[in-house]
Amino acid sequence: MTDSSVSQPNFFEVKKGLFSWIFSLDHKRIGLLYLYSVGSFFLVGAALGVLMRLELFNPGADLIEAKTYNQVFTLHGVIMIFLFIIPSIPAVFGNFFLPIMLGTDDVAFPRLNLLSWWLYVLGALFALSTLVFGDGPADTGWTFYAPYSVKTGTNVSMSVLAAFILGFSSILTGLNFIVTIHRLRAPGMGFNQMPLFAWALYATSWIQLLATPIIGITLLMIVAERMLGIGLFDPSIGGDPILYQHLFWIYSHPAVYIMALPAMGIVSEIIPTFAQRTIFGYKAIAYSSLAIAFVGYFVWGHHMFTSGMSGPAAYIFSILTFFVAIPTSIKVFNWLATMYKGSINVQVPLLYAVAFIFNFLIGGLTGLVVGALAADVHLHDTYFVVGHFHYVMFGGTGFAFFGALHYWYPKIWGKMYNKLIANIAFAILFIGFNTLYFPMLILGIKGMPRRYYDYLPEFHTLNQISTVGSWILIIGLLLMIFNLFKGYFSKQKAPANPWNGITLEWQTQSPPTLYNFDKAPELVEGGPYNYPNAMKG
Amino acid sequence: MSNNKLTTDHHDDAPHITSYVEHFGTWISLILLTFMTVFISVFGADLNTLTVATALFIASVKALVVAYYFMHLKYDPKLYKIMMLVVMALFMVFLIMLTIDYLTR
Amino acid sequence: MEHSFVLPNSGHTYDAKASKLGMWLFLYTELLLFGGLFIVYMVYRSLNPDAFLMASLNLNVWMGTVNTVVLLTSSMTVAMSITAIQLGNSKLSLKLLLITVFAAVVFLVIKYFEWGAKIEHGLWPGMEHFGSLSHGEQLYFYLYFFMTGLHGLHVIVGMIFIVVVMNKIKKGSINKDKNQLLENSGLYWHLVDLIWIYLFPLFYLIH
Amino acid sequence: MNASNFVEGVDFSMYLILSISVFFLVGITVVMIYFLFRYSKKNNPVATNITHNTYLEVVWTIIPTILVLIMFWYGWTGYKPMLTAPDDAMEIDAIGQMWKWSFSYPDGKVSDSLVIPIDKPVKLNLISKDVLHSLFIPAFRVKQDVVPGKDYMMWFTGQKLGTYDILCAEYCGQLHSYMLSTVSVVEQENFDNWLVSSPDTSNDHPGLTLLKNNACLSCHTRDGSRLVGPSFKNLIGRTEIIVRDGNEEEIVVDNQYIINKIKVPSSVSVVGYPSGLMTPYGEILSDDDINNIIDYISTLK
Ligand code: HEA
Ligand code: HEA
Ligand code: HEC
Ligand code: CUA
Ligand SMILES: [Cu+2]
Repeated sequence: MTDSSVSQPNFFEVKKGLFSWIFSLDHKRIGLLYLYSVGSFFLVGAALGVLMRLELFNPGADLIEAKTYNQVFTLHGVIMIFLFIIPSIPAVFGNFFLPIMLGTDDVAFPRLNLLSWWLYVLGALFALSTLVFGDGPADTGWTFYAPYSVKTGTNVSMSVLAAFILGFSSILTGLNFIVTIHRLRAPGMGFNQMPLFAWALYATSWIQLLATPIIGITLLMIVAERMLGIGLFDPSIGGDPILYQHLFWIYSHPAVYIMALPAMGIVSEIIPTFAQRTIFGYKAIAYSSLAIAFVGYFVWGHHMFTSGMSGPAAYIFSILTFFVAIPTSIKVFNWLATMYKGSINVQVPLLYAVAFIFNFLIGGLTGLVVGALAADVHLHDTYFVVGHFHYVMFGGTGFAFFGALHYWYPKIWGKMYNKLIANIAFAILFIGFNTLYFPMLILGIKGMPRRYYDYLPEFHTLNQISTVGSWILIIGLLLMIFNLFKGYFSKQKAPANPWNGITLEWQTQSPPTLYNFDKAPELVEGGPYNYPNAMKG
Repeated sequence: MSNNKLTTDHHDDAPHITSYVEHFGTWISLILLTFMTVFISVFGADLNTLTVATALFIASVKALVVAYYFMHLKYDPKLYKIMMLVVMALFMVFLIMLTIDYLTR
Repeated sequence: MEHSFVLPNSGHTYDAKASKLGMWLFLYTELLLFGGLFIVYMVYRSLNPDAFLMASLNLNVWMGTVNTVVLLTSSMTVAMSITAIQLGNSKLSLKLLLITVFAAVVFLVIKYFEWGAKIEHGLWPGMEHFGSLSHGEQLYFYLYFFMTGLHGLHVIVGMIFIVVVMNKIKKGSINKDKNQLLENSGLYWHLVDLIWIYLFPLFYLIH
Repeated sequence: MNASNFVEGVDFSMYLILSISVFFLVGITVVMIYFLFRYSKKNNPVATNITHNTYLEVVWTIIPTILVLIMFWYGWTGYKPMLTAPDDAMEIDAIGQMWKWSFSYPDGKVSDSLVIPIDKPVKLNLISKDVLHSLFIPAFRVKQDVVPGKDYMMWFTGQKLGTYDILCAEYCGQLHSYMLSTVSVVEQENFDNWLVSSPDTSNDHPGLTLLKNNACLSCHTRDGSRLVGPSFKNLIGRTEIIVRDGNEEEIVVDNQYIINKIKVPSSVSVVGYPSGLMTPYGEILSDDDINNIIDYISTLK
């Protein structure tokens, strides 16, 4: 449907008022609820990140105390992982667009969907309550390694319970998506006619479903030890702290693919739309998501190469780690091939997608470095790892998130942002990002350990460059946010399909109506990206 | 209502109704297995390390019976069996990887 | 719902199959939740085989056996209650569910006495006698309390689930044609049983 | 000459993968940017739908597979020798505790920093008294977690004279970033001399020496400021609120209280401080030692 017919009230207009939002069963509203909450927590987490950078500008104690610093990076990690990046793309854009892209009017369990959001809010309250209650936020690192997490006096139990609750929120979202994909595809849309974003979410959801409970129970064991004295990881009675690490990473490694796969799904949407041609290797991209999800379960040990795990186990984890890189590289090459002989319309969303590929390459390739046993012995728990994961998480998923925001912005709000400012913001963001994190890779190679409040003088210059990068990043980010807000208040309406996309969300009006479609959506013949205006290849 | 739904994953729509007798039979076999495992453990102590294996084996048979008959897996579409299999396989691989670590420390 | 136009694949219409699929998926997470504990159990038992054996002697095999039988029976009665409702016999279905809930209570009461006996013997973490146990035995009891405790919690949740379902049967909103919720409560209850099937040999039958 | 015998293996695997990475990064980026211009809307108004190309896809699956196998191989070969120490290695206990390293030599010498003879394999038995630590010598490219309750080891041969940093690489609490030490690689004869030299018995109070050697001062200050635990200044005679057996009570600190606190810290906890952080010292400090400590603390007014 385009706006040619009499347009129905859109989902913003049907009902108004706070309660019509926070108790809404509409997947689009829930998606936006997630957007606002996830976005706010991102800013909180980011501010904490900048605070750390300021402290690290010079060696020695300047701004905050050692203990505070430790609490800051823990809270930063917890917020960024559990409150920002894991829910980011699936819960925001997955909620909003999965049903529309499948040609249906909601997810399979709308009420469960709302419950997920409420659980998310509850978990967030738990996490932030540590600022006020007890002896302050946990100071353990987001990994909560035993036995320190059991011994410290800070409010670990609350943070851990928060992660537990957030885990269940994430599980329920995943469950909802799997059922939605199995049951609610438009008539005629087989699995192989689904948009790749849906495929990515499908693989992601399975990870959420099958990995998250393991960390749930592990964190409960930490709570039990702190509150009831049930010391399952207590070394003084023969408990094994390394077992804790195993259980933690059995979840937390697959979790990094919860963060990465949806981002890859976004990129797989953006590139064909702006290249105006079909995606190259649809099946390879779709199935490699499943392959990554599957193999990703069996590589957790690469976080523990120096923990005292046995040699043979280390070899096996190392080689499996390398195998996950292969489906990932297949995706990268497919995206590249999709640009080949396209008719490329260079717009902001595409720039974010291209930046995603660049940053993710750095992140992924540094991942290979730490995946090698010998190199990891030197690089483990240094800033190299910090650089690696910010490149994949922020440079990858974060940039994909921003890209999705710019891509679907006109669809969600029916408005358009200022493209020039968006381009400038992008450029600043990109430069700032790389100035911030590239020095960390070098710092790591030089041997600066992470979670260090203070450092040796030889690391000074690089830390300063990095901190300066964070300032540039702030400017870019604020400009981007400002521009998006401004666009929202502009009077001009955006067309229903500004990018000439052909997946189903571009067939409805912008913003969509309450039930998404008022006429059965028409599937594109020959696959979801078969652009009718392109030549046959 | 529900027949509007897409049924790509499921073929037959008429639900299978398990008879009371079948449930009762299932129960009998489960009880027998329970007594068997208790018997082996209490009186068959000389099996030594094998007791763990037999106990777990019997438990797995019981679990299978519960899943297949009580939980209706036997009459469910293939998808459910595949999913169950994948979940179990996943868990087994976790165990195997951990065993590798602990046995070779 | 004032759809001017209803999609054939709407998420707002009742869909028993979706509901069943959703329930199964939830059961998988539950399985893996306990799976984490089974992993811990496996590791510690393989590190302390003798201590686990010693500690398990404190458990009463007969109570465990009785509880196993109780749970298995209750599993049968929920399964039968589904058959009953599918055949249109809500009354019988309700009766069978009542037996199930009753069995659940029996299970919990027996568990209560078992735990009580342990605590009386000073086997609760932090008690004096507990401190004199060997390390492996302490680990065993930590696991025992944690796992059976969590399982007990699931029994309670399952009971509540079934009671809710019974209410709906009474009101008629669960009936011959629309009974997926009952089936789901049954699935949940079987899961509780399934986990116990493993807990029982792992804690009671080490010899 | 490299600083240690592991530098070569580690650096080779690291730089090999980094070079392959740079190759792919640059290559892919250049191609991507080229495509953006060459196939822009202006230069290529009509796109071509190419759905796949089996030949190409096989190629770009196989090449990375081969490459990662090579990466794995060199990672492994660089790592494998770290697992088994040679039999003739000199054994030293490396003890990590919040937030101090100490090294205990076979004939009883204990030192805050590590001194080793050049070209001689050294095996460190890693012991943790409280939580996880990780002994990291960047120059040697070695790192191994120190896990309480487990006896792990690490080994290496120092091959170049000099002094290098030892860092703690596993987060271990408040002063993790100050848990530093050094390793000095010296000539064999210097090492022998150092080993027999008695630690410079300065005119420190013996109690103070004990406090320093047992890392008490990483949690307790002598000047009244707060660190992790209460300061030792004015400790004796101070009125405090403590928790004993779950009940709060007000006490006046006396010698008996301190002895008890040092031996079984978990028996009482001071309100306002994290309980459970301090480890028992009953088996490490003799009664004489404790008396010396108390004697010294009583001078802190
Ligand atoms: C979005 C999140 C994300 C993603 C996608 C990844 C992806 C990968 N990660 Fe990362 N990782 C983290 C988040 C992520 N990681 C986090 C948060 C941590 C730290 C946690 C903590 O301790 O706090 C971490 C830590 C971490 C470690 C532990 C380091 C240590 O602590 O010592 C390792 C070790 O192997 C690792 C490896 C990898 C690998 C091999 C990949 C691969 O999947 C990457 C694959 C991608 C590519 C390889 C690029 C594309 C390929 C090509 C263009 C083709 C050319 C390629 C070849 C020649 C093969 N990661
Ligand atoms: C998605 C995940 C994510 C993201 C986006 C970020 C973003 C940032 N992180 Fe991240 N970081 C983690 C996840 C993430 N981090 C994790 C998991 C850890 C490990 C924790 C642990 O060790 O346990 C970590 C650890 C970590 C460290 C290492 C700490 C240590 O080991 O000692 C550092 C140090 O510099 C750092 C810095 C930053 C910075 C500067 C940003 C910035 O890029 C943030 C970008 C934002 C801005 C530039 C500002 C935005 C604008 C505003 C906020 C408005 C201005 C505000 C006011 C005026 C109040 N992070
Ligand atoms: C890892 C940190 C840490 C180390 C190392 C440590 N302590 Fe403590 N200590 C604490 C903390 C925290 C408290 C207060 C909380 C409590 O009661 O446990 C404390 C309390 C005390 C008290 C009681 C103080 C009071 O005000 O009542 C004494 C005495 C003491 N420590 C002595 C020592 C001695 C002697 C050593 C070394 C041999 C030592 N501590 C090492 C953390 C430490
Ligand atoms: Cu010791 Cu960090
Ligand atoms: Cu990982």
